Amino acid sequence: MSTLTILLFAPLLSAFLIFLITVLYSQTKQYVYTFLALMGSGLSALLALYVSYYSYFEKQVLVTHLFTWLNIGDFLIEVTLKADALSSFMLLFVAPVSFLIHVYATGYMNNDKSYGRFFAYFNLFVFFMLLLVLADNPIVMFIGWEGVGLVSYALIGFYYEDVKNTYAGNKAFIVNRVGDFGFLSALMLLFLSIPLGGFSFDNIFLGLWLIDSHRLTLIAFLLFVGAMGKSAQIPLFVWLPDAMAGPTPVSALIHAATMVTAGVYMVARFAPLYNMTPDILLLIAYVGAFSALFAAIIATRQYDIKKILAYSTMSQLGFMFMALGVGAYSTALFHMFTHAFFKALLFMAAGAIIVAYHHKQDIRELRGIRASGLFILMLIATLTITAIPPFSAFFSKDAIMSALYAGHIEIFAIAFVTSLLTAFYMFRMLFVLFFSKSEQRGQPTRKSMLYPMTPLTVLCIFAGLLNVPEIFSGNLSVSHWLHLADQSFFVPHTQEMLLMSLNTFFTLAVIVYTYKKYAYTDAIEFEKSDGMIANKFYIDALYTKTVVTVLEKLSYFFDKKISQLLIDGTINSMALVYLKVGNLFARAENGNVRFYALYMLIGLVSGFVYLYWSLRSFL
Amino acid sequence: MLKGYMILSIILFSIGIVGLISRRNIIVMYMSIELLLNAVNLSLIAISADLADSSAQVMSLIIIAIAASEAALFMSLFVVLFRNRASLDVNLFTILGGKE
Amino acid sequence: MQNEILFAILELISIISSVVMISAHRPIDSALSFIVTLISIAALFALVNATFLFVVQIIIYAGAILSLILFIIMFLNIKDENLPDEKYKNRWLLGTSIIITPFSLILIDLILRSDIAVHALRDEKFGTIKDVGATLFSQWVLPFELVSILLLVALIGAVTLSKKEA
Amino acid sequence: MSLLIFLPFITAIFLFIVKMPINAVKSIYVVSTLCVASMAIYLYVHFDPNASMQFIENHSWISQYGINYSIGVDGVSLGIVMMNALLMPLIAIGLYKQRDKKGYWIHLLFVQGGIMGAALSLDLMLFYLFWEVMLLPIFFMIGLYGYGKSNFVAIKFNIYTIFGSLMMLVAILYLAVSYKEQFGFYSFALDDLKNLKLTTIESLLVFSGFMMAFAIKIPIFPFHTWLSDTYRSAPTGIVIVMSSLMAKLGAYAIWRFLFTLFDKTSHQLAPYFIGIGLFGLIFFGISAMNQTHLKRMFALSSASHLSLIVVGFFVYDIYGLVGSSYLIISHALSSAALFLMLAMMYERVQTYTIDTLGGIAKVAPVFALFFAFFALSIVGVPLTSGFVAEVLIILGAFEYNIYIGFLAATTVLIAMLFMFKMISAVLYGDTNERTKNFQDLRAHELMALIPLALLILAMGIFPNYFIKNIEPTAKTFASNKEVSHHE
Repeated sequence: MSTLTILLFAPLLSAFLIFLITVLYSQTKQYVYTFLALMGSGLSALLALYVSYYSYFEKQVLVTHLFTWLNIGDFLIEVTLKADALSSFMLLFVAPVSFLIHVYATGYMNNDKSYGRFFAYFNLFVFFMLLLVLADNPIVMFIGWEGVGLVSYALIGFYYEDVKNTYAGNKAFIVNRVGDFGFLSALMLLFLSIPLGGFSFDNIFLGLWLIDSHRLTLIAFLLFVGAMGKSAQIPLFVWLPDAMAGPTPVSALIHAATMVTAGVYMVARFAPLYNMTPDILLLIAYVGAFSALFAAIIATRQYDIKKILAYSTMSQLGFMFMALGVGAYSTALFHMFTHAFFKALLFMAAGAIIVAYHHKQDIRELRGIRASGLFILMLIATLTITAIPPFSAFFSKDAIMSALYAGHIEIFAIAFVTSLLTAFYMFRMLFVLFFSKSEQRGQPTRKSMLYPMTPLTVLCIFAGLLNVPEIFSGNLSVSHWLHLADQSFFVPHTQEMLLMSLNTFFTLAVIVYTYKKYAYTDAIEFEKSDGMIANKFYIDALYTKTVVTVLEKLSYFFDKKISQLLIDGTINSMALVYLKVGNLFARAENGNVRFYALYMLIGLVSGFVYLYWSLRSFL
Repeated sequence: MLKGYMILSIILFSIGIVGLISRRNIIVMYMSIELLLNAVNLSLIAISADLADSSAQVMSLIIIAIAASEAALFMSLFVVLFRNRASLDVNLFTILGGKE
Repeated sequence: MQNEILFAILELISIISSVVMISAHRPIDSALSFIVTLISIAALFALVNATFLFVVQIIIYAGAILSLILFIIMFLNIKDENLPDEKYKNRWLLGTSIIITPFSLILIDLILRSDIAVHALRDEKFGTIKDVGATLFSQWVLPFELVSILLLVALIGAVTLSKKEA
Repeated sequence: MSLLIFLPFITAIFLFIVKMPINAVKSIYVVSTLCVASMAIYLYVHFDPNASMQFIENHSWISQYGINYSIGVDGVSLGIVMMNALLMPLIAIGLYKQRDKKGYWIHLLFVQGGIMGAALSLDLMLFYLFWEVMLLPIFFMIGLYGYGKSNFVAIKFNIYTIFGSLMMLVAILYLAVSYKEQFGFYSFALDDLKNLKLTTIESLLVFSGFMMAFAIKIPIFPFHTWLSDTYRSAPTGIVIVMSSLMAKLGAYAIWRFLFTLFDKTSHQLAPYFIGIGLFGLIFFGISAMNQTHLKRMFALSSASHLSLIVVGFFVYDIYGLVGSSYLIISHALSSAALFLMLAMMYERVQTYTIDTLGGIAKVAPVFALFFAFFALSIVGVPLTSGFVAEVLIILGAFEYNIYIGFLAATTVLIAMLFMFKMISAVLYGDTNERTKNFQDLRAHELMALIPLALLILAMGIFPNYFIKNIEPTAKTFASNKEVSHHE
């Protein structure tokens, strides 16, 4: 049993055991589940730390070959786990954050009647996520990719007594599958295009230069469609806000820290391919930019605490895609890294508030809560997301900004506006929640929910140190470790300093403005909850109109009109004609012997005439 | 003259068939049948005279006997049918059609 | 020549009377005209010296059967409302005649084309009772006996049928 | 081998003659089908993937017309044989408490024998015979034990299929007669008829004759209108047989007979059938969206997948062939399981209408789990066998033509359109009057479902083990293609 095998299968095993116990003995005590769930994710978290340590310092690649999945024709798919730098980097935050959220969830889900089921899904999710990360070839990666989507579907609809939740799950899965459609098509095309046998990432990148450039562009585009679906970018973002129907730990883990970033990971994984298709890279940058801006605008008019966070996730993912789009892969990954921490922390804090205040989620109803511990956590996370130095996201976001500045100034402008908007809506939420004349008191937060937040807070503050840019006499250690096919940008140090200061200054200005507007005022009450922005620019309605309604009409048309009316109608009317003809003949057989004699006579006479005609030559 | 006999026989036979098929009155139908038999008899006799062979005459004799027995049956049929339906219309007797 | 004229007259009579027979509305009319047909046919028999058959035709057909029919018609006391309402009788007759015409024409044509001769062969004995009887009881014994059985069966059948509520 | 075919017949006749209580009938049914299953497993274990046709048996039968009893198995038919042998006992185990009519089980045995015979026979006449033997019990079962307008439906079904079969019979006879003209003696054996030289028009016509029978049976567009009515009215056993075995047999026959006999014609016509298949895939999938009757919905969903199978076959390369064969097996498993579960559900709530259900997951979590699992396996999520098959077919389609590939890839979207909505409506939500006393799965029902679930998972996780039995056969066909392309 190699390290990677245990790392991968520990969560699966615990998921399976929990599942078995849930099915067999419904009276099991809760601590059994807790123990199993934490064992599974904890073990893989520990091993993940070990693996990334190994990779970072020893510069070694761990490989484990499990079995041959498929070998038919040239299509050889080996299930091989491979922890290269990129995978190790992903492991570094995926597994530990998962573990922390597991711990948090034991508090959040305490005494829930589906406690066991929840952790079975949760561990299963970790398994699929690790499979996605560790996969050595795109097909296995796709299995993990679909698997996380599936578990996400199950978890969004976790409270299935309300059918609406399951519809949100359906929406998530279906939209994701639209992306998967692109992903799968891209993989198939890619396989057929590369001349070498085998389908591992190494093989693919070796054969890339042989592929026709049009074909390559198409493949790159389709891959990006997959990423769009998973990472909630325009136009496939509609599922993410609805996905908040799941329990908050789910939102924290799946829809903030890990799964949604899989798209970014995938694009980074295919970096050599994307470097050969600059058009698609530009497209990615623009899609990311518009998604970020779009989400940020919508977030300014949201009132559901989780939805605000969901849109901010989408916006941050947009930042990552911008970075990817200009070829700054490791920068994007680094932002993903920090994002995992602060977004998980935000969600956890939000979850704690929700639990403490009787499952209210509307910030207008939650005004003026008093919870100093949570406030500090929230504040740190919010400062991080707005990229105030020296919090970690400052480093990651600043790297993105300078890359954009060096590459595409118009995208930089969008990103700049977006980051100001981010500050606005995040602090709007914070001020409305905590700075109010009214006062609310909730139940105290459980310890098991608070403890996991602490390390995350620490990471929020200090994780930036891992990739300090040159300008602060750092050495970009993460970027060097990842060793991706980054494109290089050069921005003079003076300009960069200027950028940073400007950025920080404007952000602080926005925070002050927000404070004036929302703290200790009722401005939030006067905002209108209709109009373009609050209704998400009617995108949902548009999709309903164009896709759903059309499909339903089409379904009706196919089934009722074509199948039943046209084809069945034709066949039935054929049968009817037979029946009619049969009736006609039956009428002739009316039981009246006279008529029978007439028929006989007619037959006789015609026979006679025929004979006479044909034999006339003999006469 | 033989040809004349044959032609007459044919004409009578045709008339008999026309009567048999066209009429709904069962008594007329019966008489049409008798006409058919007579037409045949006529041709038989003509041929027998032509060949000077009396076998054909015997044959027509037998036909006449059969006609007689037929007559007996028909008469009783008339009685029964008329008693049941009070009509001589054959269209009323369409049990063969199976529609009742 | 005399025979030919007689034949023509009888021919006409039989055809006309049979046409009347099939087209008359009331059965009594048809029956009466049928008697005329039968008698003219009997006369035609006589014309070719089939004297025995002539007698038999007169006695059995015109005498027995036709009187039986008349008797039945009167016995049943058929009124006009008992008769079938034959609205399309004439059409039917016309239609059927048209259908049958080719049949008759073809047969007549064939007869006319055929080479059956008109022998004037006259055997004195021909057609007498003795002659017919000799043939009947020498070559045709079995059919004769069978016909007798048939008559018996018909007799019993007639009785059974007309029995009330058999 | 022959025992595989005739044991069901013998048992059926035995059950028919001997009077016994219904439980004994069921037990004998189970024992007999389990015997068949174990023989089939024996066959599978001793199957040599690299040999082409094996376990061949040959007996002369009607020798003056060259009709022989000749059977054999290769990688193509192995799947159908295995499915037939495995599903039949599971039907009885799953429905043990239902269906107290002796005739039901006797008919099922007949169907099993017929399908087995049709899948194994290498003689066209024999094939036709078994093909018909399989149909008649189905006709009777729909009429006798069906729901709704079962008589009408039974006759509709029968007319459809008999029409197809007659076309096939004519085609078979034509082949035999032209064989006599060319070689001097009659033969119905597949191997002999392969050598037949036919003109283009002739082979086109004969091909259409065969295809008509298969197309109706599968069914592909536009011969599908018998399908949803029949599925709705037919009793469960027959629905399982039809969707899991009979339809698959039609697809199998395309490979076995059409590709063997009319290699060239198949290639010429392949684009049309791929088109029809793709159209059917989308058409049926979209049609299923608005269905309110569960069985109808699954009927259309089956049709959608079967269209995909047809596409896979006519794409005619190794990926498509293997993928389609794999989909035949995996879809047989999933749909059999789903229809079994539908029957169990019907027993409990007496309805198939989606709107009247809901909240089953709350009262019967195990049922919900299995139901969702099988539904997802139809959608083809990874780790289930359907995923492997779909990937291969899509790969084959892409190799054939990139646009065809895209259309075939829509299969990952099509099934979801209705499946997820259905799952939400049936399993989730709150309970209502009908479903609040929904009883969870009983032991014998679990016994029937667990093997299916395990098999689906095993085939999804370790596909290579199963595929290596199909691959060599597919390879020979796919390499034929190379040859005929170069000609």
